Amino acid sequence: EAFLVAFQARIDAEEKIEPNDPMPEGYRRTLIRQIGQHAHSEIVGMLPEGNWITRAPSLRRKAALLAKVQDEGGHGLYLYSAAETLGVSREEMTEELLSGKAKYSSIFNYPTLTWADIGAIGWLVDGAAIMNQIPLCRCSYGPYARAMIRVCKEESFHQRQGYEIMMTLARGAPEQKEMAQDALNRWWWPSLMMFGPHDADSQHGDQSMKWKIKRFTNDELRQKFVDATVPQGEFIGLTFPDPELKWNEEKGAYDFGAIDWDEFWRVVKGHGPMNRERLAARQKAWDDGAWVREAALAHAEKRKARREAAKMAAE
Amino acid sequence: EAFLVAFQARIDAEEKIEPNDPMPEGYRRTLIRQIGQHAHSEIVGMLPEGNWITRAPSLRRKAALLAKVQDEGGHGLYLYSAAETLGVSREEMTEELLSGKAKYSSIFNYPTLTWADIGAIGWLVDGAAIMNQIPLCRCSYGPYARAMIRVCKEESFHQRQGYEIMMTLARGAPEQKEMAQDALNRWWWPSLMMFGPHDADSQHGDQSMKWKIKRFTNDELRQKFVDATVPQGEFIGLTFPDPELKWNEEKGAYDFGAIDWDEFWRVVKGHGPMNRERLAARQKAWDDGAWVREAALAHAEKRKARREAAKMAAE
Amino acid sequence: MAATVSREVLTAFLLRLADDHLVIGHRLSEWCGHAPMLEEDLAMPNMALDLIGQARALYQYAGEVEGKGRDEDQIAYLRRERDYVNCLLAERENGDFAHTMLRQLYFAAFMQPLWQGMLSSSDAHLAGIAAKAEKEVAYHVRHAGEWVVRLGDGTPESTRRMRAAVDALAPYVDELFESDDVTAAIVKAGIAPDPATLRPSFEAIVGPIFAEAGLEWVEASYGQTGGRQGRHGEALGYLLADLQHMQRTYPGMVW
Amino acid sequence: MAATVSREVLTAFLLRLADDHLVIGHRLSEWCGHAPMLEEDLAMPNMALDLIGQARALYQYAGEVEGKGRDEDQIAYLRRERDYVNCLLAERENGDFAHTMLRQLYFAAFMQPLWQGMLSSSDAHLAGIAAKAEKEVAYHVRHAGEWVVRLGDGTPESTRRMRAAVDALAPYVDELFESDDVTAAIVKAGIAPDPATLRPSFEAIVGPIFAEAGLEWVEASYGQTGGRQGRHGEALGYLLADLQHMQRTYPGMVW
Repeated sequence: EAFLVAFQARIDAEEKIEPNDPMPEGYRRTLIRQIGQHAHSEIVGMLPEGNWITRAPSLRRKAALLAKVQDEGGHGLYLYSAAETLGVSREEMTEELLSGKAKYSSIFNYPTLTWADIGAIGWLVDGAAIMNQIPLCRCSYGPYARAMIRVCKEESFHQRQGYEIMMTLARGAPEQKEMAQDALNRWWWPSLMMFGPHDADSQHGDQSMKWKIKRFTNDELRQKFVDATVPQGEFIGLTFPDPELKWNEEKGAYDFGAIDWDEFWRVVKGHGPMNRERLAARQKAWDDGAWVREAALAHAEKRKARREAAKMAAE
Repeated sequence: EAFLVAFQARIDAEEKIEPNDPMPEGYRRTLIRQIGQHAHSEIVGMLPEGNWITRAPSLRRKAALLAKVQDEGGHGLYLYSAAETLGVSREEMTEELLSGKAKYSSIFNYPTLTWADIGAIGWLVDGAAIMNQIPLCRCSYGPYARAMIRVCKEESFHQRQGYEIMMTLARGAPEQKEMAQDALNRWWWPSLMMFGPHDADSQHGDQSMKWKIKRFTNDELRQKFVDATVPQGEFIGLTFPDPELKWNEEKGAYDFGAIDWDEFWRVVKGHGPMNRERLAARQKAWDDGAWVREAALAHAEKRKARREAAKMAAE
Repeated sequence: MAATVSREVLTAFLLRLADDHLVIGHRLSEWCGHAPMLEEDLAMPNMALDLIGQARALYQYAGEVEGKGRDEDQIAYLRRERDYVNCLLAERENGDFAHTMLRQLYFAAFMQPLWQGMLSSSDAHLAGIAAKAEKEVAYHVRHAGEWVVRLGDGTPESTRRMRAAVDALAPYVDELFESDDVTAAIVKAGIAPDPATLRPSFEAIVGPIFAEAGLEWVEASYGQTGGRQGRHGEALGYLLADLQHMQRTYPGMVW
Repeated sequence: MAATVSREVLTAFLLRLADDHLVIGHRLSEWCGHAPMLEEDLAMPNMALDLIGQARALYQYAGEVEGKGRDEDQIAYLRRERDYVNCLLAERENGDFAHTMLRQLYFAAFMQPLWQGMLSSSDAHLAGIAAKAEKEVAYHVRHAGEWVVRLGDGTPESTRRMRAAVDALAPYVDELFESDDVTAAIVKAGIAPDPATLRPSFEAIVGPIFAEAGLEWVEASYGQTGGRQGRHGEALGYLLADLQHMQRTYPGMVW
């Protein structure tokens, strides 16, 4: 129909769609799903990293980790706000997260076992996130694009910080180097899985590309990530846990081994090592906090009533 | 009246009073209070020691501490049973503990700050307890006397074990010796307070002596404890935190400094460092366990009903 | 004559068992002074004591077999988190009393046939450890089993909690029965039965208890695994921080 | 000219402040990812970050003053429990959100006049630390104070919890205002105000907040004390086991 054609024309002309603009229901739904998922990932992502705040090995690292986790909360906040412009409330999104209806990045269903995991998450997980997110700064939906600009700036700082942790470990004592290598071994494949299924198996890909919500396919982004990351790891003397990983001169990019999609789907479907615990932690925070949220609301209403009574009396 | 005279005659003849024997209400009340207090002390006493089970410095010490804490639970059990022979239920006693109506040994309102405190508790607190308890093995009330025989045997094992921990520390590295000395500094005066107020200020003393519930006064027992303990401490090279402590050749016993009775009464009245936490921990265990106790009861009733139904059917 | 195994393999096998016992014993001991009734304030440290005792026997023997002069405490306290090889079940947090008792039942129902199988171990030392442990584990099965029955068939509240425990622990059962090169070599040498063969015995213990408790068995769609390779949950690190605190803070001292 | 203080006295004073900030910052950071609402998942790490930052500045300076070549991490991580000299308030466990916010209000309302007093410290370095911290603590007073008002004057449930927090923390207030030889020397040298003189300022902050929250002040019959002599509660040991875990396990490494 004409509306869809006109809408697509705006997209093709690289115009930004804004909250009050008309938009196809599918576009709105796709964005709500994607932004919500992205926001949830930031929130759930606080847990594996938060796990090492009290045990950070130096005060400097403790402060940096606190700041990072705080940033993630902040990203969650911008993203929920961006989603709210599409007519969905933070409560609704939270309930979808807790009920398991909404997803979050599966990588956070792996545990952080050692301090090096904090480095690996910054380097690999934030690194992969940035690959996904940089193109989103040009996403057709204005509020999302603008939120991503701010997010990307901070994420790239986190990525450098994570890499610096890995470098410090890799150049440290043998136990530290071993810790760094072990973290890379455990986080490498899940990081590659962060880009989602192969393009051929991806259900949301084509339409999102057309609407310029996405600008690169999963496989394109994954390849970029591998190409950017492998030299970084090699530079600090770490080995990637993939015997098939090697530079392919011809294609000017790395070849790499097959991803274990069974594992991917198992974790997506809720059977990763930490799925239950992550949701349980968020559920507990939500339930334990109910009385606080209710009190804040009740207090705000009392204040308002008092102000109005005072105004009436003054009139 | 004649009954009281006859009762006192039995006591004076060193006859044991048994549960079904007639006894003055005051005798019964005094025993219930004292046995209950004693039982509660065993139960609350599990907390300061339990605090170091997960952090015990060696597996051997961990096992010994577990066994000790278990023994204390056992003592609590015998003592509650002894009190039950006087017509009070464990539930009633527990409620009196939790409401603050019944007391327990004030010494457990001090925190265990280091591993050496486990040694100090065994050596000093169990040592003081034994001084109190050995005469109770000849207490006029049979069930209490018999419970105490068993308790004393185990306590004296705990006392030796505690002393052995202190000896190991005192003969260990400088940090260990310092830890042992620090524990002695903190636990010495509270141990002396365990014997209660001076005889002149003691409210229950005389009648209890007459009824042979007690056989020595508070001050007599305290002196015995000091005389037994000081040489043990000196033998392992520790210093008692009392500049007035010295051997008095003439009286054949140690002189020692004045006890801070303000502190004693403050802790008795609920203002020691750990009073609130100890009761809160017991309250929480009791509340959290309510559904378990109810389930056990409900299950027992279901079983009984089923057995009876089966019997009826068989008849 | 049975095949023999290398020191390394036997040490690896012993450490798995020892870590299982240390870690689940640690968890049980966390209840100390906080149990729902006085009888359990006795029973739980009692079981913990058995478990720590079994762990000690296994660590001591592992130290001998390893031949590097490490004593029980050096092995128990001075490894890094990734070097602990306990099963994930053992490290699961206590949760409520239903959860703790079910965890104990599962572990005991796995260990009972394993200890029984080791009574006739080709390794005489291990057979000796098994002879003592086998009596102790029978009590654990009985005690934990009785509670699973009481709580499963108690009040609606206790039934709800018991079912939640069954659900929560379901993913941690399969790992107990895993076989690998280590267990294969141990089996071949007649040292211990193959864990994979113990499942029927486990079910023969747990099945009747569940039946009496009115509980339904929950099969996990995917079992969690990794403990034997030192890939643990996030809770183990905190457990180890407490466990190791003294030994790490005061290295090389005698206690 | 003001009297001067020995290295030992100034170090002792700095360590008290630094330990206060490290420990209460640690407690706040335990909330990370578990707050009642997303805004607090931002605000609590934010305050913790301020507190850890202040602790770092104080430890670094303490290390310089002490002159034994210890850096911030060696001082923060490598002392024994009895050597930590934080006030007991700082180490109290989080409890519920009301309890945490009230603890934070008390601490901030004590620190705000102390930092303000140190703005004109005879010790220029400390005055510099105070200049930054004084701005940060003003936010903590405001943020925690707003929550005390909201919860005190919110629902019956929140009022009940807030009152319980007031009751639970009452015994830990007086210790903040203790003076001793160390503070006397510090005052004499014009380095910082006497804690004992800060009580009116504390009350001027907390009083109006309590009034708005509808809370009554609870005077403890006996205040708890001992933190400045390293006599802590039982919870601090576990906090330190976590805090120190890495530094103790991997001694002497750079992170």
